Amino acid sequence: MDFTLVDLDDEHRALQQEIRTFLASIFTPDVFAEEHETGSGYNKKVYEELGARGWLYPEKPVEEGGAGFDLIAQRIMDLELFRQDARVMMMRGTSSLPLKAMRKYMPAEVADPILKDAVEGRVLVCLGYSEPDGGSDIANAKVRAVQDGDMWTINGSKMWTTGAHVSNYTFLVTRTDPDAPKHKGITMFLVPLDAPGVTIQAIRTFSGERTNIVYYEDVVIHDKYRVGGINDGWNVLHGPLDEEHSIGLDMSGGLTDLSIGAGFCRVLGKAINEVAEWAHKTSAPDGSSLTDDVQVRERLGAAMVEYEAGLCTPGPMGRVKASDALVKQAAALVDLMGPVGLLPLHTEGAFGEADTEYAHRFAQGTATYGGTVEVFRTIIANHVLGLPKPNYPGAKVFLAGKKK
Amino acid sequence: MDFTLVDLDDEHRALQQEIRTFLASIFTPDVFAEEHETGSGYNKKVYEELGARGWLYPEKPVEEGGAGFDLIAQRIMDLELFRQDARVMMMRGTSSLPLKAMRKYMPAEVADPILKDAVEGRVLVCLGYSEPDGGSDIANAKVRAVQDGDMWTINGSKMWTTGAHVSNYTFLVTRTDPDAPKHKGITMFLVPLDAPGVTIQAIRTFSGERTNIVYYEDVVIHDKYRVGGINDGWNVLHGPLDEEHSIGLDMSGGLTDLSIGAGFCRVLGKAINEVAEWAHKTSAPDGSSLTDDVQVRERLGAAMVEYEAGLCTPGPMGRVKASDALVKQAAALVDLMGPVGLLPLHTEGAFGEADTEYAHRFAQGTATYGGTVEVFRTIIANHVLGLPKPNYPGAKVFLAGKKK
Amino acid sequence: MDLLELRRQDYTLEEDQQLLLTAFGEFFREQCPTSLVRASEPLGFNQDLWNRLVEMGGTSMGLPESAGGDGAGMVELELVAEEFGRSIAPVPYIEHTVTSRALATAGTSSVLEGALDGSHILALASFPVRAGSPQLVPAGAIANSVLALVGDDLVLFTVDNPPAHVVNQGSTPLSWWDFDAITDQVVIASGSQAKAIYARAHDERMVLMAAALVGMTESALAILVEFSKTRETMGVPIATLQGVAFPMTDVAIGIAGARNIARKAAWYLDHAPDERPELAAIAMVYASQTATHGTQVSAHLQGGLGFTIEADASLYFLRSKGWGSLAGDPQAKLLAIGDHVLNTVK
Amino acid sequence: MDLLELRRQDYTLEEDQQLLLTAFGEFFREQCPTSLVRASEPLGFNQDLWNRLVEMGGTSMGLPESAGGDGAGMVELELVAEEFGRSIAPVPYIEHTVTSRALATAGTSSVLEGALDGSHILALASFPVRAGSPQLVPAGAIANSVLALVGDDLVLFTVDNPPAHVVNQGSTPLSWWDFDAITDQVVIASGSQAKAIYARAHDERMVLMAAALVGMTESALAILVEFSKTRETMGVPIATLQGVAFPMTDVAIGIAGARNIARKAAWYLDHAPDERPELAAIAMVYASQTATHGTQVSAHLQGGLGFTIEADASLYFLRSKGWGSLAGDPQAKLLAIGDHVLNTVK
Repeated sequence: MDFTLVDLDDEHRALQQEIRTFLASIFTPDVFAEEHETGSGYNKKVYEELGARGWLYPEKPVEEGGAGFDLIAQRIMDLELFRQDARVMMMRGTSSLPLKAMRKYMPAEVADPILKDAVEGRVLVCLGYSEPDGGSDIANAKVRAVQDGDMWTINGSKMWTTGAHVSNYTFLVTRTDPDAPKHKGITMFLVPLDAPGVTIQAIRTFSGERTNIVYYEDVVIHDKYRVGGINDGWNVLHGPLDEEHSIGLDMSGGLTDLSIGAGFCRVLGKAINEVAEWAHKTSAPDGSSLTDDVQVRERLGAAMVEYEAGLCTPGPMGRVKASDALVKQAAALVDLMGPVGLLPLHTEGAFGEADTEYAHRFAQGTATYGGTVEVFRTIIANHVLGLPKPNYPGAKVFLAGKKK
Repeated sequence: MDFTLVDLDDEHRALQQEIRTFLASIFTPDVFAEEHETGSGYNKKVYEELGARGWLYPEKPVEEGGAGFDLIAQRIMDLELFRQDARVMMMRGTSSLPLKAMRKYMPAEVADPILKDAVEGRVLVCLGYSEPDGGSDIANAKVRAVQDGDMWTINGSKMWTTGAHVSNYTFLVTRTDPDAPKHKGITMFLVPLDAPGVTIQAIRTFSGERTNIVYYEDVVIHDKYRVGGINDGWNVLHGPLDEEHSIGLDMSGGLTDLSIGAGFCRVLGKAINEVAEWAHKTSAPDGSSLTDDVQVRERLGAAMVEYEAGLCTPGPMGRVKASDALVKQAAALVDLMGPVGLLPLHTEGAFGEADTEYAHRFAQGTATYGGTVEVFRTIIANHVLGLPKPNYPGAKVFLAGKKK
Repeated sequence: MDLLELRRQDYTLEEDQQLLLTAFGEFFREQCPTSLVRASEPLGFNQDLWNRLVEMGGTSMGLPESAGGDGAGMVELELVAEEFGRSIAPVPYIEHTVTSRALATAGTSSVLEGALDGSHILALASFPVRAGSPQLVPAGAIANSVLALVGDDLVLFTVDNPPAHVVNQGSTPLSWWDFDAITDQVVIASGSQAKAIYARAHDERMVLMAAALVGMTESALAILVEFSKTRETMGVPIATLQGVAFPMTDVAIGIAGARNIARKAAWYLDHAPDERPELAAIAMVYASQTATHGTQVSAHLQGGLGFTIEADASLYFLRSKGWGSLAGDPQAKLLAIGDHVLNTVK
Repeated sequence: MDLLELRRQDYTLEEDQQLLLTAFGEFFREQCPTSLVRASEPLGFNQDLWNRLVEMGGTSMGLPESAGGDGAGMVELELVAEEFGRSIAPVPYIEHTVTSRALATAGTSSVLEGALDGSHILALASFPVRAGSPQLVPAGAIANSVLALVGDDLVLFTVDNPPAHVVNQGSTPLSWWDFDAITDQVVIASGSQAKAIYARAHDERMVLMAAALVGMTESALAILVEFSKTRETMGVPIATLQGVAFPMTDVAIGIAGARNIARKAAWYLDHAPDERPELAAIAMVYASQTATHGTQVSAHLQGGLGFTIEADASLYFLRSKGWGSLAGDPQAKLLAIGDHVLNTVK
């Protein structure tokens, strides 16, 4: 076990300084203003500036357009990005999944130029997984792709295609054999979003994020955009999906988060810090200091316990725990602040950055992103506790079923 | 709406005085000592004394051995019994269910003498419903009853037959047609527990109550003990079971509890009162008074909110709410009292009657008695929210299914 | 507490109460669809709906006949508040009602005429006034007068133009009131009478807000129930999964209890205000817990959809705190409840 | 708090730590079946098991080599505590360990020899001594000496015969100690040193108790998991119902986090005691919540069976509070945690 502060050598210390200075120079006020306005989780300038230095995916080797960062350097970068507020970096994470599949399953002459642009920040790839009535049941995809010689014609619509409006391609789950068992009739494509017949419609969440419905009407693309074999989409998906769902055992010497829930905990941590600051700067109706208020101290303590629990719970279990903790504690902290806790950023009298008010809205999404907490509870029940699977009509193609 | 204190007329006031005095005379220390020792929920002297006055089932008309109490008089009796600690009255409630079925489905010449003895406190009837692997799934009964002329031979075993060791009869669910659909092959019997082949084995709960496993080995009884038609047991059961599950709409002008959960709330109420007394009589480690301790005041307040919620939630919903409230709040109150909260009645330094320590153990049973909270949640989901029923292999014979 | 009280607990509504409930239920359902709620954001006030509510008697019913009102009690006002909350109506029903009742109790007739016809909107300050610290006042952005406690005096502050609206999570007409700067101040009561009227107004606000949260949560649950019957996963309606059905059941359980407590608390305020002084706070605390949990469950179990502003679930979720917080921190109210328990065993 | 610390969070055990965990896991599994736990009720002490634990080095490992011990750290002691709790072993492992370590820190050698060979059992008073108010002391019914804070002094109270056992819900060797009446009192430290040693001992007790509660809850969950796979309702194993599977999942989630926090807190006590002073309390609070919930779920989801004294589920349920309460009221600990948060943003 090791929880020591990392003792940086001169090289890493210099890099940390360089990263900090550079990020401060590119994360200008207009970047935050734009993100606050659009909720796109993306900023052209930031991505291209980072990409130009190989810092968009710095863990990749230099020959792939990265910076060959070791684990310490990667951690430095992650923390410095968080210092700047990582919201605009969201699409980087989204793109990273299909990039791996493209490298593995597409012919190099098709994939390489796209990968180069993506790593350099000029191209984004979004995920065309869910459908309007599909829930987390990806293998239930109904979007049809029909082959005609070298070309495919795509029809249907996808829900929750976050970043479609700023992306160049979507990593699309299509149904190519309606007669085969659900998960054996799926093919993956990399669909250029500027193709005729593609319509993108905005959906806004109440945390201010933007996502999209994407309609595909007789969209014709070349077979070269196929990712992996025909009807082999389920296996192609495993790569990215497993990555999304099986973050668990630590091989990094404690330099990576225990789960994707750590990101949720940081949002809770900011709210906790804000409420603590608020308690210092605010006096009770009777004029006394809130830092002496037993109920203030108690609830900050309770929130801290849940923060720590979310941070220290590993893998899929941490993803569920952190979401539950954020949902419950953000609500409790809003209660504690009272009406001021209802005032969002940039409103008269809002406290600080209004991190608590934001956390309360943001929390709800964390229970759904990349699979609901119920999906993950099912995965934990089957794969951690080893409980028998319920025999639902569609259970076999359920996400939780794939690890059989 | 009406929440007024009942303004008793002279007659009721006199009755209240009479009941209070009489109960005080029969609930002698040895009654409590015996109950504490046996956990039988029964006391021979108390039952016979009450029965002799028609006060065991005072709501029944005089000609049936009751006292023809009106609703106010019944409420007076219930509250005065609670004042004495109603634990020993538990078997009265248990017996009351089969008595109704006997009157309705048995020939008078068989039923009447038994009913007379029961109402007068000389005979108890317990419930032979559950089986070792049966859960709440009564229609799954495996205990066999085979007819041979006027006689039936019974084989098998029943679990959770509370009061079997003090009862004269058990109201038994038997399987008489193994080939028919589960709930169409059931017959009810009133089995004399002194019949050869009946063996009663004690089970103790950690709340100090006693229940039993009852084994039936070639137990031969006369057909006159059959309650209702052959293979018609499911309908016979509805009477008592519906009563057990559908306490809801108030026809009593607010003189009856909103749900059986009210009884659980009284146990919580006693614990709350005890902790409040304890706070008055105890000083904190630093010598200050616990009544000034914000966390003491806060938790008493939180427990009071849950107590009120359990009391005010009607019907099956109240049964679930009250159990949840008791389970969670009893645990919280034990935490509050610290080690003293772990000391049971009659131990050195235990506080008062150790109501809190008892509540923590008793609470667990309330989540199971007469159908688990999960069974009731299912009933509420289907019958209050109108949600579709899951299609389980055995769902049709599930308790929750009976109200189709 | 006395566990042996021989007291009725009869929740049955009188016929006229049932009619009132039905009438206002229809009124809000017809006059206030969620499209109107959305159209009234972010201010959270719709003048036209307010005028119709005045016509319905929504502003006069709660005032004594002596003050030109209809003399309805808290029970009736609570029933209306349930329907008001069910439609999350963008009108200051609660603030205006409790404040005008407080003025009537104090015998202040000056602004009551305008209060009766809805032209003069009244609001209640949540905390005693402290020099140099402005307050966020519920309905303050549309209120002509705000009632506040200043030392031992109950003071009515009146302005020509209410302070600018502050956008907030619940889309209610919040605004900052700097009482020091307001010249039109009228003392309407002093000493113990002032404190009593102020405390009563807060109790009434808690009970009506509890009722509104109950109605709001019922709406949130209703849309989830419909969604769960039609939405399928793994080939079955999600309503058949206990992981979905049980949380919905727990919300329904919370609603049933919270409604009864709110109604019971209203009855006590009408008939026996000194016998259960903590009941209004209990109603508020439990309704707040029920709404926090219920609207969250409703939004979450509708999946990504429930997280979008297009979904009505978002309207209820954002108001569970956006309305609930306006009646004060629930946790803080536990102390007074606990003190009551401690007093009853003394 | 600093959310940007560049700190490792590596929970990987060293090989020797893994071996230690395995060795004590086997020891308790073989030497302490639940039949022995039952046979040791109500006192909750088994002399034979205690002797074997001494042979295993259970009493010496935590003492510095200078004091004749093996110099193990809190991390190692925490791992043993997990296995100790998993078998709910009727021996005073926690009380004896933290108290003997405190004596060693204070440089008291007098009773340490007896502590090393287990012949002289040590316990720790939960509260500072107040004249005229006896205390319930964990392991007090079998302890030869109890360490307690008296004013600014840390005092070791020794008796020939410990006070009589008080039967309690957790079947532990609780007894009332009337410190005023004890003549054999030795001051082992004073002033700030006394307070520091006392506070450290309590932190160590919280971390070891947290570990024990984690192990206990894992045992409770394990028997439920097996039950749920075989027990059927409505024709399916109850484990396939989300109403059963999800609560079990939440217990597993709680265990995974509580274990990591307890281990992390132990590491900080060994390597950086001043950097996260609130972590021991966090470990205790979260483990207590996890055990309260987990043992309740285990008993309840086994139906009536889980409510009987015959079922092992009852052993864990009764000890979740019976052991957990001995390290102090979890709610009260939140205050110190909150104060730490407030201090870090100052």
